[in-house]
Amino acid sequence: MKKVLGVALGVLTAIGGFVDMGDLVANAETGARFDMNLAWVVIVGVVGIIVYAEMAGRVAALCGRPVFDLVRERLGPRFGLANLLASFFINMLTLTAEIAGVALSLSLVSSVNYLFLIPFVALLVWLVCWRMKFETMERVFGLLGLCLLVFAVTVWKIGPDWNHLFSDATHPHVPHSETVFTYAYFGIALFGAAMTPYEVFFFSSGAVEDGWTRKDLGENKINVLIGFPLGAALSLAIMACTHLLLAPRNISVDQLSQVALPVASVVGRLGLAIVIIGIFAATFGAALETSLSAGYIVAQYLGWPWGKRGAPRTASRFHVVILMAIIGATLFGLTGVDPVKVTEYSIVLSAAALPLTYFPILVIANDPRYVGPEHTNGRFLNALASVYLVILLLVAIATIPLMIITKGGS
Amino acid sequence: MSNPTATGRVLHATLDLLDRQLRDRNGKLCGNVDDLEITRDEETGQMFITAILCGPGVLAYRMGRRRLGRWLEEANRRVHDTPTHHEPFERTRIPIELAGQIGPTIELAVDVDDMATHDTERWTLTHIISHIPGNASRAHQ
Amino acid sequence: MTSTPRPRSTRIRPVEQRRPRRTAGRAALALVAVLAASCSEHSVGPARTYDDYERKSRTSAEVALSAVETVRLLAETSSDGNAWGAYTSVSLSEQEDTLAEAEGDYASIQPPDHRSDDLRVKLLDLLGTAADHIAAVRIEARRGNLDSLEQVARPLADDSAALQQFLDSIKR
Amino acid sequence: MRISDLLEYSVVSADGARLGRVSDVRVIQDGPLLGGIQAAFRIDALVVGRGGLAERLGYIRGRVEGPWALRLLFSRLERRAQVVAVTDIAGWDEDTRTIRLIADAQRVRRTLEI
Repeated sequence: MKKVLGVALGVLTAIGGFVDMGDLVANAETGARFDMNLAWVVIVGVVGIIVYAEMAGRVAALCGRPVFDLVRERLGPRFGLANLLASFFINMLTLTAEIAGVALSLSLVSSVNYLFLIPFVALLVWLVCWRMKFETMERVFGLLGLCLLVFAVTVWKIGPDWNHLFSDATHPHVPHSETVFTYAYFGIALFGAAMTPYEVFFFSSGAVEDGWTRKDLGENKINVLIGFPLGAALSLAIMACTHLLLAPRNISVDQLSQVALPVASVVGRLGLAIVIIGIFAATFGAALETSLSAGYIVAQYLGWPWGKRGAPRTASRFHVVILMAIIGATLFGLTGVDPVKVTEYSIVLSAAALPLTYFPILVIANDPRYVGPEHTNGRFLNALASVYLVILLLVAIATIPLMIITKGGS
Repeated sequence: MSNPTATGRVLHATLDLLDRQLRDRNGKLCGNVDDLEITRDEETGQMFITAILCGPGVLAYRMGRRRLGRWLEEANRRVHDTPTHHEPFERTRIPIELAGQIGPTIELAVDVDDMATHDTERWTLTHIISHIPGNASRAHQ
Repeated sequence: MTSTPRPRSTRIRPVEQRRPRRTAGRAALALVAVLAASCSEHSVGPARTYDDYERKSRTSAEVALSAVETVRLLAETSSDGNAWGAYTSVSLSEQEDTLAEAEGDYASIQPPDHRSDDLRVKLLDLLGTAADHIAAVRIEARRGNLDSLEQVARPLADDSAALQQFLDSIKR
Repeated sequence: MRISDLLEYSVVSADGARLGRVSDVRVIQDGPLLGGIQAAFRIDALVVGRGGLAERLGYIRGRVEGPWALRLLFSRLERRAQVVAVTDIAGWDEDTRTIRLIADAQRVRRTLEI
């Protein structure tokens, strides 16, 4: 019974933890601009993260090696360093976006300018990284993130023509008001939001922190196979909300507050309260994950002690990196950069950096010296993962040119 | 060429040793294999891998920053003037026979405090982390 | 820790020179530069031809329409008691800022010819009116009169229709 | 010497054919006992190839099996590497960073199979 509860809790955590500032922004924007024409990308993205996160979790459980450790081992120190610098930079953008997201959600209940709230939020994030138990942290924010289910309620209350909605999503086309380039650009943004590399950094490091072993392989599979698709369903609900309510009014989403507007208008005050709690939890949880990821990747590349399982003094450099990352993101956020723009860039650049991180995972998951001969990838998984590797490469090649052609999607 | 399968285990240095995670005798993470020392016997022409090298300067050296790497190593040697050892002891050099298990991680019969990879850990601990309250206790349940 | 018996030293000495490989670093720098450039670039740059100016007018009008419609929906939602003061007033300020920025950016574009002047006058007029109406809603919201927001926001329906008409009047 | 130095050497056969750069060394742990603990790590052969990523992934040497497409590509690249026994080395040239072999290219050529 206790075991079942644990697994259920893990799945719920995975659902709530799936959505972050990137998913909120990307799904809401595309729903308002492209209707459901990009919904398929969310599906493609979630299958990708399922495939690769499962591998990363399995490798972590079987040989105790988290992702960035493997990155250096397989790619060598030079490529590894390039990957580290790129990932760290993107991670900083993401952290900035998440901290700003938390501050924005708090400003919607306090009417204090979000810039004033940023330092306060950063302090909270750091305190949790410093003091809160890993498991508690994961659970609290993952479960609170479930408040975002109110988006699904909103869609249901709007009562759309489901057949119509479904056929819209399954018969995608480029809308008249958009070009192929902007369509592709936002497709990449959605893909990057679903497959953000920090998710696997955090997921695999978390598996090591939780002390996963061979026995936890089942839980790994369930978390990934049930939690992530439900998380993706949540993303689609956000997209459907803005598609149904904002697109007909010619509203384009460029503020986080607009993401909550459909919920307020359909479900009412309580709905608004729930969705803001959800946004707070999702962005706060992601701020924690990205802060920790900054520490994880640097420490793992250099072989330092890492992790928040022990006291901070047993992993002092790791905690210093986290502290620096939070301070850096805070200062960047305080310059008044547009949080929504930062989010967009972070997810699009994530998409460009994906192959560097996912390729080593795929090789190691096939290496019997790490996972043992009986736990290497099966044929089907390998076929799927190979297809994704090609997609990741294509996306990576296309990203920067598209960014320049579309002037950042405008 | 001797038959590789006849005796002893076969390893490939870049594949099985370089960049692997190191653990000290207490299981603490203590850097990666940044480089390997090769020693050649003049008479027989035989070559051996004699030590695992690790430390900030070592990695810089390996990545092509030869001068910077050597400077860092030298600086480290001067700062830590082998207080606890009678024989000259290099903090970036772990004799290979002290490497126990060689797998996804390599376990060393060494204490982290004797390794150069741990110096910055100690520095950040004494200068930053130990000044922040709550650094010594594990996270709350 | 034991010391190793080291075989006699070798005459192979480390190699001194090596071409530094800084391609990765350069690529990263270039990327950051591209990013910085695209971040700082406003959605509206200089316009050289009428078509160009028209396209930029279109973008500005779309931004304004989005802001106007957001405010209308906000006002409606608040009047129905579905939102609270902080949410409404913060959201309203955001939209007001968005519109003001769009207006400022648009005003700063040099119109390339006389035909463009007409567009400019027309759209700036629309943007100005909409901005005034949004400000009125914001003022009312800050006073805590959420119930009457829908009433105050009523003129925005005309602004919306006018912007829509403007968009229809210029080619896609 | 460090392995990072060795990895910068090119290998040239007696007849002057360039075989490529040292990309790995094969080690057999059968040397004399070190400090009474374990056998010394004797370098038995140099893996000579073009360097690059393929030779780090271990598709042949590490018996990594999948995925099929990667295996096909990388084991092919890895197979292009050759194995040169240490006993075949005639001399070292530090200035040009080359290792000369005692035999002609045809005679030393051994592919990487384990």
